Amino acid sequence: MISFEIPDKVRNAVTLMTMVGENMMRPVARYFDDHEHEVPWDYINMMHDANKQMGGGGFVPSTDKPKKAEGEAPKKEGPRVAYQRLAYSAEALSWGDAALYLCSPVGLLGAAAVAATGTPEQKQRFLARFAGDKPVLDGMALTEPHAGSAMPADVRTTAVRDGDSGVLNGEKIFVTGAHKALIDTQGFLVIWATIDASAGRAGVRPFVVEAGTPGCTVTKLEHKLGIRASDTGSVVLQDCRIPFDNILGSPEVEKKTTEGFKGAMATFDASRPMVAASAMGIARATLETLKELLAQNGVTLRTGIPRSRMTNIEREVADMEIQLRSTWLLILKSVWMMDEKKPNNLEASMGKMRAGDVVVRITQKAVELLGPLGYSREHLIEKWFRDAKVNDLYEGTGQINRLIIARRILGYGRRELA
Amino acid sequence: MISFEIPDKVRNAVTLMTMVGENMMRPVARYFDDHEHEVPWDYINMMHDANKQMGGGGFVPSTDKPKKAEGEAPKKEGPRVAYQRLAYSAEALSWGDAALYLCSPVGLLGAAAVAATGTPEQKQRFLARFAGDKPVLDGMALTEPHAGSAMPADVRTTAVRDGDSGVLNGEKIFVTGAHKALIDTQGFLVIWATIDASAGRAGVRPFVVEAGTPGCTVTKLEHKLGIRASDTGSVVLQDCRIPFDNILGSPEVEKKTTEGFKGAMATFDASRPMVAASAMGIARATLETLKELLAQNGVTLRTGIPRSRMTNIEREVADMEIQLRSTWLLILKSVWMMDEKKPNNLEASMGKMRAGDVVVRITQKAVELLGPLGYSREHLIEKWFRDAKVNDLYEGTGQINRLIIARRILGYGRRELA
Amino acid sequence: MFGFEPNEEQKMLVDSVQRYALNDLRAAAHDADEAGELPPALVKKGWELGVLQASIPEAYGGFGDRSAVTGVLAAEELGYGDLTAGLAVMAPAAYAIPILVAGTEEQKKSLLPPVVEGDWKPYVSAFVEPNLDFSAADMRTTAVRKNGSYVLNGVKTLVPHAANAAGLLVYAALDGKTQAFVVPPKSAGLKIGDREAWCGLNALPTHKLTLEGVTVPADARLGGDAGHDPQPLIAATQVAAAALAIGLAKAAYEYSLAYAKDRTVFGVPIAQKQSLAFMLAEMATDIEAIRLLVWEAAWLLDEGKDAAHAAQMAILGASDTAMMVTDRAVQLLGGHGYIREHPVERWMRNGRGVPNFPGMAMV
Amino acid sequence: MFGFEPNEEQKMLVDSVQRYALNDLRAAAHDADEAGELPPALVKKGWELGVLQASIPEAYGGFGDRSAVTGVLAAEELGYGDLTAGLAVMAPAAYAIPILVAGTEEQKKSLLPPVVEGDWKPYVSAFVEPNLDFSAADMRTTAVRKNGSYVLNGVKTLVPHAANAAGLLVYAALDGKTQAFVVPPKSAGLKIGDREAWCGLNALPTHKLTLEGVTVPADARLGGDAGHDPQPLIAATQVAAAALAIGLAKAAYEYSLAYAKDRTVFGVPIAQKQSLAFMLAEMATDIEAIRLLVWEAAWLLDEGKDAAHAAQMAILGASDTAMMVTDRAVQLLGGHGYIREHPVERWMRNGRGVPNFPGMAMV
Repeated sequence: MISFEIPDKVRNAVTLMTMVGENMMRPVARYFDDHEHEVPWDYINMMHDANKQMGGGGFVPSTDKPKKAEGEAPKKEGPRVAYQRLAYSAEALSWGDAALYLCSPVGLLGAAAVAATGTPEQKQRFLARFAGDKPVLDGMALTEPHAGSAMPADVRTTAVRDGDSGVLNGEKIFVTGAHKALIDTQGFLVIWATIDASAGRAGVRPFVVEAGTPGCTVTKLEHKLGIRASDTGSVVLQDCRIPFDNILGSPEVEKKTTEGFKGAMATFDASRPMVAASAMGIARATLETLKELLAQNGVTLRTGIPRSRMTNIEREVADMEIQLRSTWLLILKSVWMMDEKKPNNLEASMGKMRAGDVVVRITQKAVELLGPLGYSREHLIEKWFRDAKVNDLYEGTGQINRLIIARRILGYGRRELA
Repeated sequence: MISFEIPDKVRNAVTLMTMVGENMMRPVARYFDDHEHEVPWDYINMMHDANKQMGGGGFVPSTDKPKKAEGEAPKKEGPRVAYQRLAYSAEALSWGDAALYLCSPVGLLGAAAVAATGTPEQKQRFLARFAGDKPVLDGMALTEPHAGSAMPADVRTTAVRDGDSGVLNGEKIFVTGAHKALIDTQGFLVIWATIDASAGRAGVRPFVVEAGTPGCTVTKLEHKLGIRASDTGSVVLQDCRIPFDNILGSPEVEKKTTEGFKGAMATFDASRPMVAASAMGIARATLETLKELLAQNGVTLRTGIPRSRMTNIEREVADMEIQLRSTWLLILKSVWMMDEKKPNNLEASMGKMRAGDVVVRITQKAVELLGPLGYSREHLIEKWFRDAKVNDLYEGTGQINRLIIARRILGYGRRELA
Repeated sequence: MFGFEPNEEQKMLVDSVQRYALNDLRAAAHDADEAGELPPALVKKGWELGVLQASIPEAYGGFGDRSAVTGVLAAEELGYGDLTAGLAVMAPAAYAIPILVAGTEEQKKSLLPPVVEGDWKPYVSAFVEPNLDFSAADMRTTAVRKNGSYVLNGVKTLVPHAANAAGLLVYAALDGKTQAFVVPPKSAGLKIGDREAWCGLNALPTHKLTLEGVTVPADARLGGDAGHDPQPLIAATQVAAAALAIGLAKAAYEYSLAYAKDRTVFGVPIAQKQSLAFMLAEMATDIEAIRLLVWEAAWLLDEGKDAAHAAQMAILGASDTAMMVTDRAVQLLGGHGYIREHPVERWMRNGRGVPNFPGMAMV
Repeated sequence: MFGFEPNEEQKMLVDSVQRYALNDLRAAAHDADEAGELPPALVKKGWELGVLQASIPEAYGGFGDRSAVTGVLAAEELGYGDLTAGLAVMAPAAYAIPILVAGTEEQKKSLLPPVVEGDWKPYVSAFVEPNLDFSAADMRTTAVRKNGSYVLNGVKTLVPHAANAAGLLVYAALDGKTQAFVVPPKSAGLKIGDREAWCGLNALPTHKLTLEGVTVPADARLGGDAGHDPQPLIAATQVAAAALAIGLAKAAYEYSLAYAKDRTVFGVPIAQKQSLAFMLAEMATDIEAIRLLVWEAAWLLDEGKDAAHAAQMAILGASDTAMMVTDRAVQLLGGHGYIREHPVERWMRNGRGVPNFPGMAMV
């Protein structure tokens, strides 16, 4: 069926997250931009409490999430909308503030990886902590110093089996939230490492490394253009010993085959729409604020007129609306496919690529259209422009996503299209 | 010195060509678009007469062009502006009609190749005919059926030396003006062939094949989107025997070295600005007519206001003006470099690439901005849109030119960037 | 509940229209474009797929209920086959759907059966006007009440088959509000101009229509004395044109993708070049995203919600997509893209006109 | 005669400014941006290159004649080094050049020597206004004649060093026409706001300036009673900002090109990827083309011809180029582009502001 009716469950989440965004995030967004690396504990604690009150499962969908109180009747299962709700929540919180959103102790990219590819036992073990006493953050560590962008196939960090342990060695850079996951809270990172360097991409797997594990240190925090409330760290793994069954997925993933690699890669089909949704939140905040500032400054936006009668500003705003809505629908489709358990690899990459383009374009145009108001730190527009750009860079640049899409539609592998 | 003063000689040429464009080309432009493959003899004969009256040297610059009457005092040599005049002439005639311009019996791409790389003897032999009794057209044949676009390095047509003769075998497609050069007039084509198929690009050279040469036949005329007054033919060479010294250039070009190839390639540094200039003529015609049609329909274009106060149409027109002028200046610089005998390979490709982009964008936008008026065959706008697109395709697509520019600025060869 | 998949009934319809699009429309499009006319049997066969008939209830001669969503699914396939023929096949919808949506019971009863019963007949609408800033909500053609009648004055363009129309629906501004009127083709004061010539749409005869004091009775106004809200009609024709445009874009995308995989330079398919492969990736993504805008606007129409903004986004987005994608398709074919042997130049010519086509079809 | 090559004198100047740009400005830019201030010695050294002094005739304390072409050549190099510092070094030109161009003989004699003799001092201009549709030809700040004086009211923004200005040139609309007035920095009614914070330009202190009934004598108006044509001044400041922007774009282009050649993925430099190599090709071409627009506008100014349209094309084109090129430079660096260790994010932040910078420098 074709329908664009937002499910009630999702609508309620949006209402809640919008309240959080408006009241808890917008008022402090500028402060944490000005105070890079200061931890927004108020926001983190508030979100942790809210999450616990909502059942504590975190945001990440998992059919195996901690059970409700014993004896409670299982809820009648309606249509699955967990990923749809997740995307809407990421969007609404990023509408509040994308940098603070990345500090949410509710399960982000690391948790998404666990949820997408972990065994029931792993999901229980790693996701339960989001419902614990203290807030916990997570993250995903993929990029390494030698590689340009997130390239799973080019991982040099090694994981060597030693009995029941795995021993990790290597260095990760550009790890979003590394410090908060490993130092500020008792969280975890999903770290990509190769179980067989000679096997190329076929040997690459995700491992969970928990806070406090000896041999795992955060060595550097980056000073960034934007999303400054979120730390971006370097992580060095030196003989870092973890239980080997922290390798995410069923036992088969230990086989050094391309199939095992592909299974592990499914994590990106879940994480890309989250990143894309976050980008959309920034874009929507920018478009709404642009309209407000225009109205405050006496610029009227007429509707229902053809392009040939529009002003330049009207035309730019109309284009933004088209880009925003069409991209959001594309992302929605990709998470609907997740919920429906349909393969969504192509749609997830399309949504991520387009979201990166669109959020950059909308925020840059907004700065420009607003002249001195757009360029000034008196308003958040310039901050959103700085925050936005990361979405075209992290979790796969626009170019990487184009590559993925192109290979898919052409039926090509790395050999044909590099 | 930095100066943007148009030289008198060039200004006079523009005045003349504009008159031709206005009186001889615009009135029949639609007719010859509707009657594909009909030869515009009136235009051809008129241009031939005009050319003879101006000295008969054709448009192509050549310091070795046929001398004036004996005994006449040599003119004092001023600054060289021959290529600047050529570019302005191509622009002004294409402003009249780009399809008819391609039927000008004054020396076009084939003549440009002769002028750029021929020996004095060759220039005399091949260029003199433009001053003869009857009009003569010329062309250049590069593309072959197996290759996507004009790729000199991928030529399979062979030229085998047999005593003083060369014997050509192969097939060329998309030869602009093939029928007019070989069948309708006693003209010539510059045909690229390899003197050593095993040598790759190092063996590729330009040869002059004259009308009436046995073994050279025009086998097909294409039905095209635009520039319909100009024929586009396929040419089959079957044991086509020509004097071997029809190979363009000094004897060294016969050496099968990359140097020889590079020398021959210099022809493109002269021909690309001509193509780019022609594109600019279409773009300027479109922009001017767009403004006229807007004015006739009561749409006022204000000037001197910031973008934030512009209408959408004003902004589009302002952008067109920026694109048009900046691209034209870039082309002018590239021909000024030709006249100054400075290497202009990078600038020639930049001008061609940008001209292709700009003429396509301006003509497409004009069709759009004018609504039903732009789409209708009552005006020439839709024709110019169709004519324009060829400029992003022939004589090297936009992609090929990007490749050339990128190799240049990166210092890469084919090995590094393919 | 979100849903992004046509239901079974819609899938069956899409399949049958797609077969027609690929087997019949594609095969005929080149020659029709060159000859300047569509084979009548081709249009008849498309008509017999029953897309419009299935939108008209039995009470009015059809056999189903209108669904704009189903309509855009079908329209995309027609555009995928050949936009020109698609406009021809759908032309009667631009006459019938407004009557269905905005007509009085009596208008529906009397006007709809002749359209949907029997063969395709040129029931068409006169909507677009020959000014560059044409606006559906602010037309220059006027309707004035006079002695219980309406008097129409103005000029229309892009009226398909106007010279032999079986029925005409003319849009005009009545007190500044766009209203539709059923105008008998032989009305006094109605002048049919010569056949128009466009950049594309060569196979579809369209004409200028000049109305000089054309007088129609009061009940010729859709909705009778009360008239009708023009917005849902404007939205419905915008999404119809948008869906045709998406189909056209998809055709150009698929053709150029196949070409790029097939065509080799130096022994390597050109699709293996990042610059071309990335173009294709962007084309695919744009089509996918904008298609969803079109679906959403159609869904809003079916839900009876305000679709005005969504429909405008859909037609603007689909126009831009059609123009971008067809231009790139030509580019991907290189010199071959410029030759009329390949369909991409035709798709580019047709695609450039999309912003002007609302009013010519409806869902 | 066309000519596209600086003369010998210009080449020497360009060389020396470029050395300063690369050796001094580049080296200092990161720390200055983080600290929010430029080392005074840095600005002093730039001043001592004598770009402005060489534009002012000896009669007024300088040692040359103004050439806008020479000015844009120098400005490009300053922008190539660091746009923020470039604006600081050139700030006194925004005060002095208008006086030279539009001032009475007496104004030139009295006002210019203090500027160009001796060290850099914050002689600045107040031009931009804090409204989104600011227009140089239609300012909101007003000047009204009253009792042989002019009374100024309005708000200005982006006034560099306003807090310690040695001299101020304020633009205001007099009967709807933009005119410049020399305003003593300590005038009654002149309020200097707190230091402004922007997306970029962190190292340059700028302030809002509120004028509430600021009264200046009649001879404070440039050109005296007759006033002056504002267009050549507006054009001269537009081309100055445009030249700075081209320099900034060139810096970002060169840096990202070098990075792309150096950076390898799977052992291959990323510059060997068509998608990135083609980006660079387009960046290089845009810079080259738009630079020529800037040159032409400057040449028209020097020739005394109407440069209004050319200068507007130059600033619009250069703004767009700076924004496109710096965004792509960040993109070419991938994640590293987002880190403040590399200059490209700073260039992007500074580049985004270019449309607002006319008025802050002049050639």
